[in-house]
Order: sequence, then C-alpha cells, then structure tokens
Amino acid sequence: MVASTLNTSKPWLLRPFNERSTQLFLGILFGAVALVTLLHLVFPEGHALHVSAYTVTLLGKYLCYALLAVAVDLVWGFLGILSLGHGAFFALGGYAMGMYLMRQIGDRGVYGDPVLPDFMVFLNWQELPWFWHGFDMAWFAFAMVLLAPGLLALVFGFLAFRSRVTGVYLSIITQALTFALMLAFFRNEMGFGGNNGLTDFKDILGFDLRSDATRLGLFIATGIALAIGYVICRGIVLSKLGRVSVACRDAEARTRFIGYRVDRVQLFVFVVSAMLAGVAGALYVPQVGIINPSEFSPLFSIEVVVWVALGGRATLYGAVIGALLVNYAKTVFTGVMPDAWLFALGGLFVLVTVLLPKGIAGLLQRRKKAEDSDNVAGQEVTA
Amino acid sequence: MTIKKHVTLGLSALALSISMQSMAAEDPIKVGILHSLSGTMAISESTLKDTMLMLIEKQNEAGGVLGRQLEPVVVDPASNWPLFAEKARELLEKEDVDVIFGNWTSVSRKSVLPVVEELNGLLFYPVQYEGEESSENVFYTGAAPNQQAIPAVDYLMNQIGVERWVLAGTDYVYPRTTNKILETYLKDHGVAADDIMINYTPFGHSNWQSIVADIKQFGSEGKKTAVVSTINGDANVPFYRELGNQGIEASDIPVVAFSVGEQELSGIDTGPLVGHLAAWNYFMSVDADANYDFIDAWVDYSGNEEAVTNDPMEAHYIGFNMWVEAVRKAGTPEVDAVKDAIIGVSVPNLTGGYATMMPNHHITKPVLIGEIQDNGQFSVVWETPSTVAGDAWSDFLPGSKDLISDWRKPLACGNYNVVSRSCGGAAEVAAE
Amino acid sequence: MSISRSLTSLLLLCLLVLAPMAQAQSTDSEATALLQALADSSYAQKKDVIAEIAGSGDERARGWLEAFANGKLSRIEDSGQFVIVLSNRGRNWTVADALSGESLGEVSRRDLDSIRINNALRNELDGILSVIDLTVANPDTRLAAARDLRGEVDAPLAERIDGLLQTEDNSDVRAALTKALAIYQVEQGDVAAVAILDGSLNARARVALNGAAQSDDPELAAAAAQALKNIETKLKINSAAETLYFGLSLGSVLVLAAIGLAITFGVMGVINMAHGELIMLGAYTTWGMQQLLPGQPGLALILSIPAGFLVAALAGIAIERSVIQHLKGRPLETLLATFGVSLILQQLVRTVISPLNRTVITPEWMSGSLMVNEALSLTLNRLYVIGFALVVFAGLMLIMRKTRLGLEVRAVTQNRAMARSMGIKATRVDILTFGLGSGVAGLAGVALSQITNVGPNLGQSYIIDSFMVVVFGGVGNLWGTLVAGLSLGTINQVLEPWAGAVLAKIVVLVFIILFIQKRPRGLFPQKGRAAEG
Amino acid sequence: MSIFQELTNRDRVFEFLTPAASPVDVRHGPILYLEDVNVSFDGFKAINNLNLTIDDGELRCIIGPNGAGKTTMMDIITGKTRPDTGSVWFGSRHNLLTMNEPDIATLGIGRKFQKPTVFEALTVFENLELAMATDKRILPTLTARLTGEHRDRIEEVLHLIGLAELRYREAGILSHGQKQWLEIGMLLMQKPRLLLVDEPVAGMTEQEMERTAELLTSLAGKQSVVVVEHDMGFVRSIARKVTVLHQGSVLAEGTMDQVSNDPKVIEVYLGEGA
Repeated sequence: MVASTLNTSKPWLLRPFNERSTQLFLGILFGAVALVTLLHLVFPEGHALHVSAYTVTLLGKYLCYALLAVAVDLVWGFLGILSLGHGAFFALGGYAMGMYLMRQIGDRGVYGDPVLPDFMVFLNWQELPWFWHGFDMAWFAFAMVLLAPGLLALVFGFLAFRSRVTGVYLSIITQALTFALMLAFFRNEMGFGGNNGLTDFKDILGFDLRSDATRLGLFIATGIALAIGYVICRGIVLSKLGRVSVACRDAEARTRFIGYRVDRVQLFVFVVSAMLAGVAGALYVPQVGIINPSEFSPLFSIEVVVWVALGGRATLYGAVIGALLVNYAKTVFTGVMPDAWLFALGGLFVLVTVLLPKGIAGLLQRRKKAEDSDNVAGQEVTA
Repeated sequence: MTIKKHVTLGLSALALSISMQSMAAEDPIKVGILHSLSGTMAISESTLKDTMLMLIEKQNEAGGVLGRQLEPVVVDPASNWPLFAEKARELLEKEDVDVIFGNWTSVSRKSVLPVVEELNGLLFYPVQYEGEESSENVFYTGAAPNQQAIPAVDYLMNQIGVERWVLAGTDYVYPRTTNKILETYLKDHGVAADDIMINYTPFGHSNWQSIVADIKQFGSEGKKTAVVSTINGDANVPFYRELGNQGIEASDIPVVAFSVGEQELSGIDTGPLVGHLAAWNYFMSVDADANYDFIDAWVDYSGNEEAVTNDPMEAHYIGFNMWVEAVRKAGTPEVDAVKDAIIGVSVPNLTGGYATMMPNHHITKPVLIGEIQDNGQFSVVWETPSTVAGDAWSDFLPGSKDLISDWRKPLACGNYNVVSRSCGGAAEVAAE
Repeated sequence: MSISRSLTSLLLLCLLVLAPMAQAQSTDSEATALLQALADSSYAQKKDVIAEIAGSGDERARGWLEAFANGKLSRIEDSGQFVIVLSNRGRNWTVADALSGESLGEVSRRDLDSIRINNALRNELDGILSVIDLTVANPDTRLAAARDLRGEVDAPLAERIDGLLQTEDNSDVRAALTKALAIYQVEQGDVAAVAILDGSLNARARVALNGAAQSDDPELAAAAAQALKNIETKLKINSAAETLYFGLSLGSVLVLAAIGLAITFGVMGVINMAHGELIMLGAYTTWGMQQLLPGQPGLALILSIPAGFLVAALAGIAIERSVIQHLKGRPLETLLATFGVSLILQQLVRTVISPLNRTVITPEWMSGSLMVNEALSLTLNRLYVIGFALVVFAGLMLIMRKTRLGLEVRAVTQNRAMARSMGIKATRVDILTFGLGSGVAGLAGVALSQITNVGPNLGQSYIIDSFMVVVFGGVGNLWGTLVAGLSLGTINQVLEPWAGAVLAKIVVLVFIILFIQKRPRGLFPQKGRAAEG
Repeated sequence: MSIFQELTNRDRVFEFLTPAASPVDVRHGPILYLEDVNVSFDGFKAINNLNLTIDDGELRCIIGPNGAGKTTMMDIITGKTRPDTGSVWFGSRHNLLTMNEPDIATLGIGRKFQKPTVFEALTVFENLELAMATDKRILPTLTARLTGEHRDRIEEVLHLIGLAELRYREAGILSHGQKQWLEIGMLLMQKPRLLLVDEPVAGMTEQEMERTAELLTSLAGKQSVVVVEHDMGFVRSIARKVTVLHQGSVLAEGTMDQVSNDPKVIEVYLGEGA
C-alpha cells in the first residue's frame, strides 16, 4: 500500500514497474519462461536437461490457473468480495476458445461434416445453432473470450451490487450462478456438447496443436498473459481506484459518505477480474485439450479460493504462489500416492489456514514492511 | 524470500522434467492403469484398478510376457477430465508405458483420445459406450450399442411383448446416443411416436418421485410397458427405491438397465427389485468354469467373500489377455507391432465362449439378459444364440450409417465412408 | 396376453374339477418327471408344465412353484437331484431336497443348475397363485388376489367369480371382485356395469371405459364418456395433491440437510464445507448399525438415530476443537479449512470402508406406500422423512427457545463480549452449538440413508443445496430455513413436470439469485449481527 | 476538468476554508430544511414530526438524551435512512430524499461518524487523499494522478490535524483521538457546504478539544456546521444556537442559556439523569 504514494504522478498502468515486488515478479516469471523455453529447445530429447513437451504443457496449465487466481485475489483481496463462482468466468472464456477450436476442425471431424461439430452430427442437429456463428473467425472468438465473461459479470454484478448484496450472501449467489451454469451446460439441448464438452481440437490460428512448437508457443503466450494480467491488477491496486476498493472493503458506508459510488467501483473491478478469468480459461483449453461443464463445478471455484488463501490474500503474487504450489502438489501426489493424495491436499489446506492465516506470502510480509518503511524514509527526503 | 520462492518454483519445474528423463526403465514391460481412485468416479473405477493389478500379478506368476515381468504403473486422474489427459501424457511420456488400461466415462476417454493418438499409445477401454468412435490407438473391449441396447429391446419386444417404451437416462452422451438409436430402431419396428417416452435427468439425480409417477401413469394405459434405463451410477439407487415404493413391480413395468451391474446392486437393497432386468455381456452368475475360476481368484485377491465381479471387469480380463496374446504374437510390446498383431486374436471370455478382436478395434461378445434376484445377482433369462461383433458406427444414426471402420492395411481407416468411398467421414460428399 | 389368459382359465377349470377329490400325492417319480420337464423345456413349454404341476394336486406343488417363481428351484448337476435353495449368498449355497424337503447342507454354486424363469412365466404363476388364493381362508390374501384379477378376467373366470360372489362374505373382497367382473362386463359392452366403474380410479377400469367410449353403441359410449369425465376430475385433484406431497417431501429432505448448517453457519457464522460429510457419517452409522444387528433393519434404524447424532456430533466437536476454534472471527477461513476437512473425511471413508456404495436396508414398515386411493398413494419412506424433519425442527426450536443452552447460544450470537462478561463460557457454548449442528447433520444422514445412496459422495450432493436453503431463508433463522426448504422443494416439484428435472433446478437457482437481489438478507433477515463475509 | 480542480488551481493559504462551489441554491433562506419528518423502526418511532432549519453559514449544536434521534436525523440527511413521511431539502433546489449517499456527499454534505471510522488499512495520507474533493467517477479515479496542488492541500490538512509525522503510517494504529482528528481532516478535504459532526471530541484531551472548538468555529460562516455533542462544556464553548432533541422531535431551541434554563429541558435531563 504505502509504496503507492511514491509514484502516483505516473500513468496508472506504468506505476507497477517502479515497484520492487512487481519487478521481481516479472523478472522471475520471464526468467522461468525463458529458461524452460531454452531447456526445451536447446537440449535434445533424452538429454538430462531437456524439458519435455509434457512438462511445458503442464507448466502452461499451471500458469493459466495462476492467472485465474490473480483475478480472484483482485476481487477478494482488495475488494472484499469472496466470489465462489469465478470458475464460471474461467469456463466461459474456455468455451469461447473451445468453440473457435471446434470450428477450426472443419471437415476433419470423424463425420467429415464441414460445419457441424461431431457431437452435433451424431445427435443429428440439422444446422448450427445461432450462437455458434462467428466463432470460425479468430478475432470474433477472441473478443468473445473477453466479452462473454465480462457481460455475465456486468449483468450479475450490476444486480448484486446495486441491491448491496454483501458478504456470505454474495458468495453463495455467485456459487448458485456457477452451479446453474454447470447444470445448463450439462444439458445437451444447449448445444455445447453436454458432459463431453468440446474436445479433439486440431489446430489454432493454423498451428497444429499437437506440435511441440505450438505447445511452447501457448506456454509462452500464457506466461505473457499472466504478466500482463498481473500488471493490470497491480496497476489498479496502486491507482487511487485501488485504494478506494480497499476503502469499500473495510468501510463501505464511509466510502459512500465521502462521495464514491461503491456499487460502481465493485462492478468495475469485478468485470475486469471476470475478463482476466476468461482469458485464463481461453489459454487453458488448447493446452489441456478439453473443456467441459466440470470447470463450472462450484467445488473448482472454491478450490481456486483456497489457492489464493494458501498463497496469501491481497498480495496478487501470493495468489500465483498458491496456484502453482497446490497444482504442482496435485500433480505429484496423484502420481506418487494415488490412494492417499486427498489426505495430503486436505491436510495442507487445514494446516495453512490454521497456522499461516496470511498464507505463504504472509511469511514475507514482515520483511516487506521493513523495505517499505525504508522507501518511505527515502521518499520523504525527496518529497 | 520472494526470490527464494520463485527460484524453488523454477527448480521444481526443472526437477520434474529431469526426473522424467531418468525414469525410462528398460527391463520390465510397463502397464499403465488410468482409473480414478478419488472423486465421483472412484466408486466404479477403483475396482477396475484392482482387477488389473490382479491380472498382472497372475501373469507375472505365470512368468510374465516374453520372459519379461509386467510392471503396473498406477496414477489417479481423480475423476477430473483434464487431469485424465494430463495423466495419460504422464504415463506415455514420463513413464513411457507400453499400454494403458483405463477410463470409464465417455468424457474421460474423449479427453485422453487426442493424447493417446498423438503419442501413439495403446488404450484398452473396458466400459460399454455409445459407439460412434474408432481410434487407431484405442481398443474397445466394452459393448457398443448393438451389443447391448438393441438385443435387449429385441428381447422385450419379442419375448415379453412390450408395446410402450420409456427411455430414461442420465443427460450425457451415452444415453443420448443410445436412446437416439433405440428411438429410430423402435420406430422402424412400427412403434408409434406417442408410445415412446424419453426422459433425461442430471447426474446423481436423487428425487425421482414425479418421474416415476409419470412412468406409472404412462404404463397404466393397458399396453405392456417397459423402461429402458441408461441411468448412470449413483442415480440408480434412489430410482429403484422410488420404483419399489410406488409399487411398480417387474411384472407390471420391467426396467431393463444398461448401467446397473452386480457392483451397483451391491449398494442397493435388492428385495424390491427382483425381476427387473439388465443387459450385459457378462454376469457373475453365469454358469461357466472360467467364470467360477475368475470369481475364486477375485475373492481371494480382494480377501472379501462378498466381493462381486461385473461386466467391465470381464472386459479388462479379455482386453488384458488379448494384449498379452498380441505381444506374444508380435514378439515385442512395441505399439505398432501389437496394433497389427492383435486384430483377429481371440481369447476365452468368462461366459464359456471366445472373444475376437475385430478390425474395427471392437470385440465379439455374447449378449445376456438377466433378471435381478434377491441376492444381488442376475439370473440369465435370455442370450444371443451367437456372439455379436461390436459396431463402431451405428446403422441407426443418419450421420454414421455409411461409415465403417477397418484398421487393417491397406484401408487402415477408422471412419471410411462406403458411399463416398473415402476415409475421413463425408469429406468428399460435403465437398461436392 | 390372450393365450396366457385362456391358459389360466383352462387351468382353473381343471383345478375346479380336481380340487374336491383330495387326491393322494403323486409319487416321487412322477414329481421328478414333472420337474424334469420344467427344467428342460423352453419358456413356451414351461407354461404348460406349470399348469400340469398346479393341476397335479400334489400339496408340494405350491412350494415348487413358489421356489420356481423366486428362482430358487434348481438341480444338482451330476446327481440330477432337484433342490430348493434356502440361502443363495456367497459361493456355497444351502439347499434342501425338493421332494423330501430334507436339508442337504451347503453345495457349491458350480454344481447347481438353477431352473430358469422369466417375467412372463412369473406373471403366469402370479395369476395361477392368485386364483388359488381366491379360496384361501385369510380375507386379506383374498382381497389382494381379487385386486390382481382386475383386467385379467375372461369368460370362464367370470363364471367362477360369479360363483365366488355367492359365497364370499367379506364386503371388501366382494367389492373388488364385482369391480373386476364389471371391467370384464364393460369390455363385453354391458352398459349396466359402467355404473359400477363410475368414479373408479383404477387404471384398468379406465382402459375398459376408454374402450367402451369408442364403441358404436351410443348408449354405452355416452355412459362411458360420462363416467370417464367424473374420473378425470377426480384424477386432477389427486395429481395436484400428489405434486404437493412430492414438493413437501423434497422440501423436508432439504430442510433436514440444511437445518444443521443453519445452526453452525447461521448462529456461529462458521461456513462448514464439511457439513455434507457429517451427513455422510450419519448415513454410514445407519449402515454400521444394520451390520451390527443383522436381520433387524428396523431396530437398527431406530437405534442409529441417537447413534448417528452422537457420531456426527463428536466428529463435529473434533473439527471445532482442532480447526475452527483457531479461526475465531475469520468466517471465510473456516470455509477453506473445513473444505480441507471434507476432502479428508471423504477419502477416509473411501479407504477405511470402501469407495463403493453401501446397502442400507429399508425396514418393512418403511417400504411400500400408503394408499389413499388408487390414484394417490404416499410413499412411506418419504412420509416418515417428512415427519422426522418436522420433529427434528421442533426439537431444535425447543432447545433454542426453552433451554439454558439455547439462551446462552443466542446471547453469544448477539454479543460475544457482553455474553462473556456475564459469565457465559463462550468456548463451551461454541463446542455445544457446533456439536448440536453437526449432530443434526448426522440425523439428516440417517434419514437420507433411506432415500438415496450411502457412499463417499453423499455429502457433496447436498452441501450446495443446503447453503442455498440457509441463505434463502435468512442466515441465523431456523424458521427461515424451514420455510425456505419446503418452498424451494415445492417450487422445484411444481416446475419439474413441464420443465424437466434439470431445467427445474436451474430455474430454482436463478430464482434464488434474483430473490437475493430483492431481499439481500434472505426471507427472514436476522436482526442484529448477521453472519458477515 | 471538473469544476473542483479548477478551484484548486488557485493557490491559497488555508485553501480548504473556501466554500466548495456546490450547486446548492441558498439565495432564499436556509441551507438545510427538514419538515414533518417521521421514521419508525418496526413500531418504535425514532423521529417524530421533526422540523429543523439550518441557515447558511450557521454553527448549530444539537443536544439531547440517548435515543433522542440525533444520529437517525443525520442518517436521514445523508441518505442512509429514508423517512416514512416528510421532506428534506438542501438549499431550495435539492430534495435529498431523491438522492443516494454518494450524490449527497458530492453535493457538499460531509459527515463525521459518532464512532470514528477511517480506512484502517490505508495510511493517513491516503485517507485524506481519498476524501479530497475531486472527480469521483470510476475512470477518473483510476487514472487520477497526485498533482503538487493535491499534495499541498493534503499537507495543509495534515499539519492542521497534527498528524503530519504519521502521514505514512496505517490509520489503524492511530489512537482514538487521532482517528477523530483524521476523520475531521477527511471532512475538510471534502470541502462540504454543510458539515454534520457527530460527537467530535469523544476521547479527546482538553487541548485537543480546544483546537476542535477553534476549528469548528472558524469553519462556521463560510460553511454550515451541525454538531451533535454530549459534552455540555464543549457545546457551551462553541454554541451560538442550540437545539434540544427529545423522543425524535425538537424540544427546545435557542441560545445555550435559554435552553439550559428551559424547564422542559431540565425535566428531561433530570429525568434521564435520575
């Protein structure tokens, strides 16, 4: 927070770059991405240092989750809105991308129908439902990746915040939202492939999804997306609006009495966060190769919240740590101790919440505080 | 501190990749087992994992294959569909297994499919499914619709004289497809549209009151009525309970289920269900020595007198033996060799007959109709005179009636269109 | 159908002939011959053989037929000896000789050939047995038999019924028989009989009348049409009542699942994601009880009410002590921690007990349904659940309103610090409250074990609904939970017939979302401190 | 840019003392006007036919026993609570009953709560920054930059409320009195036409009280100030006109001496005291 007074004369989006934690974050993120890329390209298959396409995709998936976690942390950490339905936005973004990829299959589907996706053919749909039109064009689909979640968030948020639904009530109706969507997408009449969802993708923007090069590309793209998303969130947090958000979080009424439209603030941040979640979903789908309604499952959304809490709320980088850590743990446990991994995961959640109320990032807090007060001192001299 | 964290992350990623390389074991033949051990599907899949472990153990006691031991590699995709794809990739790339036995739900198979094809692996899929698929790398040891649904309907039509039909299913692709096929099939056999009632419910649906009431109503019109149930796993217990409580007995409105086997019944109080039907390719009660031996082995392995066997277990039994045969035939576990060798291989099934791997990667199976008994077993009331070959592409769906699958050279095509004489579905037709 | 009918009647005739002369039982050789025939013939032939056996007048015949009907009649492969299976569990079955009836102890399944039967034959047998039953002493059996005859009557049987009506003294049986006869007569175009069927809700009667309404005899058609109209109106009322009942029973399930949460969540502000698993524990307790008391499912069920409460309550207290007490005033953190707990509990059940569902037997007195009339019958298990839900609710109300604990709980809820300063041990209250809430969850589990699966996923399928109900009703308000549960249940059931199960659920969820917009604090907003996020 | 910034461009000492250029129209008469206002919370009448008029530039003290409806009255004026009946006018143009809290605040009515509420997670500096009268719509807030002028104004107030040393400390660590001051500071940053001050000196030392008194009196004239206070000493020290509320309606009005000798008032207070 305090550091924010340093550079408030800069445009909001540039401020994060003067901030030590952001510099560090970006540095390490790009460093890691570059390293993986290098190890993947330079060393041949089978070489001890070679990073396999499997790992690259895996890391790419983690980064998607990380971006989603950042989005959640923005609304929960800084706005005090605990969304138990962010999976919905993630999934919507994913479906938008999925629909694009389905259209890209063209007549290479098993039935060779030039227009209809396979699942429509064998449930003999006659023609393409209206909402599938346009998704053959990349720009349209990518726009939808942002608009679909954004619009949902806008409508939902407008209703909820206008009528000042707060706290647990808000959390529960976000849960209801994603639950309803899950049921809806399960219905095959909806035309989104029901439980099987969308899968068997062939290529994206003309690149073959199966080639390692495309994989690497997607991984790097995800890294960049995460960086941009992080900077945007950080920018908002450091902007005056960010401080207003915190104000809304801590003393909603007071914020109103000094003249801020709390509901609009909440709506704005909520929509931004939803769009980021959408982007995460869109990058997630081509890398895991399937999108189906289970991403809408309320339990998934809750799990995301757990990542954030685990990494440390209201720090953004904490969210990233949490997401990476939990998912890496999952990958390892499900392989190493298939029968018992849920014990480990569950235990992890319990211990961290009880022992580290501020999450892993909380461990860094004291150190950070010290740094800040130095900055302040230095800054006061210059002021 | 912050630095440390990032570094550790970077390293862990690195460690992951390195470990992958170092673990390419040479000697034993690795068999991947890809069944959910946690999450909603664990209920069905975990026993299949144990079945595989048992089969592998037995095989190793018998000296393994080609003098090499088999090493099972178990992972848990945790009933999470993207995780299935990730785990399949892990098995093939990191563990580089020679074959994978796994999956239960269609969606999990669909999610694994691209991975298996890309990395040219082998997948044996043991569960009855909707068909409409034939992959070069997947072998379908479960029933296709023509090996389960259609014979069952024939039985009801001809033996029981059913005239009105309720097609009740869980709302996902298997019931949808099966019911589409059955609908066409029934209409072709002169059943009027308003003598068919179709109903879909969500997964794990537990409140069946009004639906069962509707069925009761629908069945009280004087014509003999039957329910064809493609209701999935957990939803069945409350469904049958409701049937029982609303006094619908098998003698009034029989229910023939495609997804209810001995294992599901082991979780139900079967008293009220006696006489309801199920169609499978195997029943635990089948009177065949092979079956009794298998049951004994299973009971001993699981150390549970009450342990039951079911159709997907038989499918794994067949699939595993076929694979072993093929490896022997090819003299190597190497995928392409096995793929070619396995076609035409036939091994004994558990119902006293033989199962043969067809060129479309489906197998031949007998179809049995069983009636539920008070001991949670089925008594076989009817079976097809001979085995039925699995049909990858249904003849009753407009989209697929012209498609066939034959992976033998020179055709080597999973979706050959006999009309347009081209591989790749209706490509040419569309182009014209 | 028609074939089987004429068969039945043919058989009846011979019964009539043979019954009087109490005939000495056939020799074992004859009997074996019959059974052999039964074993080896095709389904079609089996029918005749059954008739023969029934006709043989051998008093063992009935035993054979029943065993056959239940698939318990089998033959020992090598000896060819016919046996009746007494217990058919496991790999070795206990059997008794079919002829002599003496027990042969255990025989391996491998050596047994069970004699196949299918539904068609079972119908056949039921028909025969019911006709036989028409003459037995017990009036209830006669009544049941008479009911079974509806729509099955044909010419010869009609005469027989006429005869029976002379001798029958039980009025209910008479009524049933008359109706059965009337259906036949209407089918034959007898106008007078229509009057008897007027207002009858029996399906077969309706079928008969429908047929009559189509007939070209105008008088008959008119009468039948009239009768049908009366029936239709009756049916409408009944189906409305039925829907309401369905709604209430679904609602009561929701209430049961949610009421515990209403306490832990509403009163203590703890967002307990492990609530579902506590329900699951209750259900498993029921299963455990039934394992401990084999053969007495009813007793076990009743005992598992206190047991389930205790188990869940202790588990709850354990959670409270080990986790939640460290998270005072951080409600959202409780969500995260308890989420972890729920994962652990689930996997615990999977590994310790089994990933498979467990069989929980429904005791006699809970299965079947309470027949109000032939179109409306209330399923007993749900009837009990409704009652149980109301009792539990009333009990909680009493505890909250009338007991010291309730008072202290409310005090702590209103103002923790103040309550403390007044000497209330807040921690003790927390433990008790959470224990209570969890215990109630256990009770819900006991009830649910009679309705749905008992398996590791039981909890997950109810946790979300429970939260919806509590929030919809207004956090911290038990009445709210009751009203919310019942109304949501009813809405759902009213929608289901025309929207379908899935859509109905979606509509309900959307409804909740919009409702919360209108009333951000639920149906009955809580005064004072509301559970804030 | 917005009219606010324009004003702030002129560089002044004690710049915050200039009345905000709010569109409120006070040419004919009072700045605040409550007529026959009634509010009841499930049965209990909190405000009962309240009539109150505050003139432009007036400093008004409102006293009254607990539950007299002082805070409720403020809630009504600031749009937090909607009265059942009655009308509330800000100047002769703005009907406050048709507006929500933020609009009323932007219009120029500032409020200080009974229990000091500041944004504890933010620094003192940031608290003032947020309160500062600027364009408070979303995008302007997002892109807002802290100009030198802004900084100066914040510094002025910082010194005035004596928290200059603590400017970069989180408000959460302040003492009760300091929080009171900070909140007053925030009030000043808003540059309202009408200040509603609820128990400003609770938890303050003698000197702090005096400074508060000075401040409030110095504000009066340019801005209208309504002070609700229990501390009679303090009220006497600043009061020109005092209104006594009782059971939701005006019991007496006049100078301190007048009201303190009013038998009804004495009766009420004794009644309360006894």
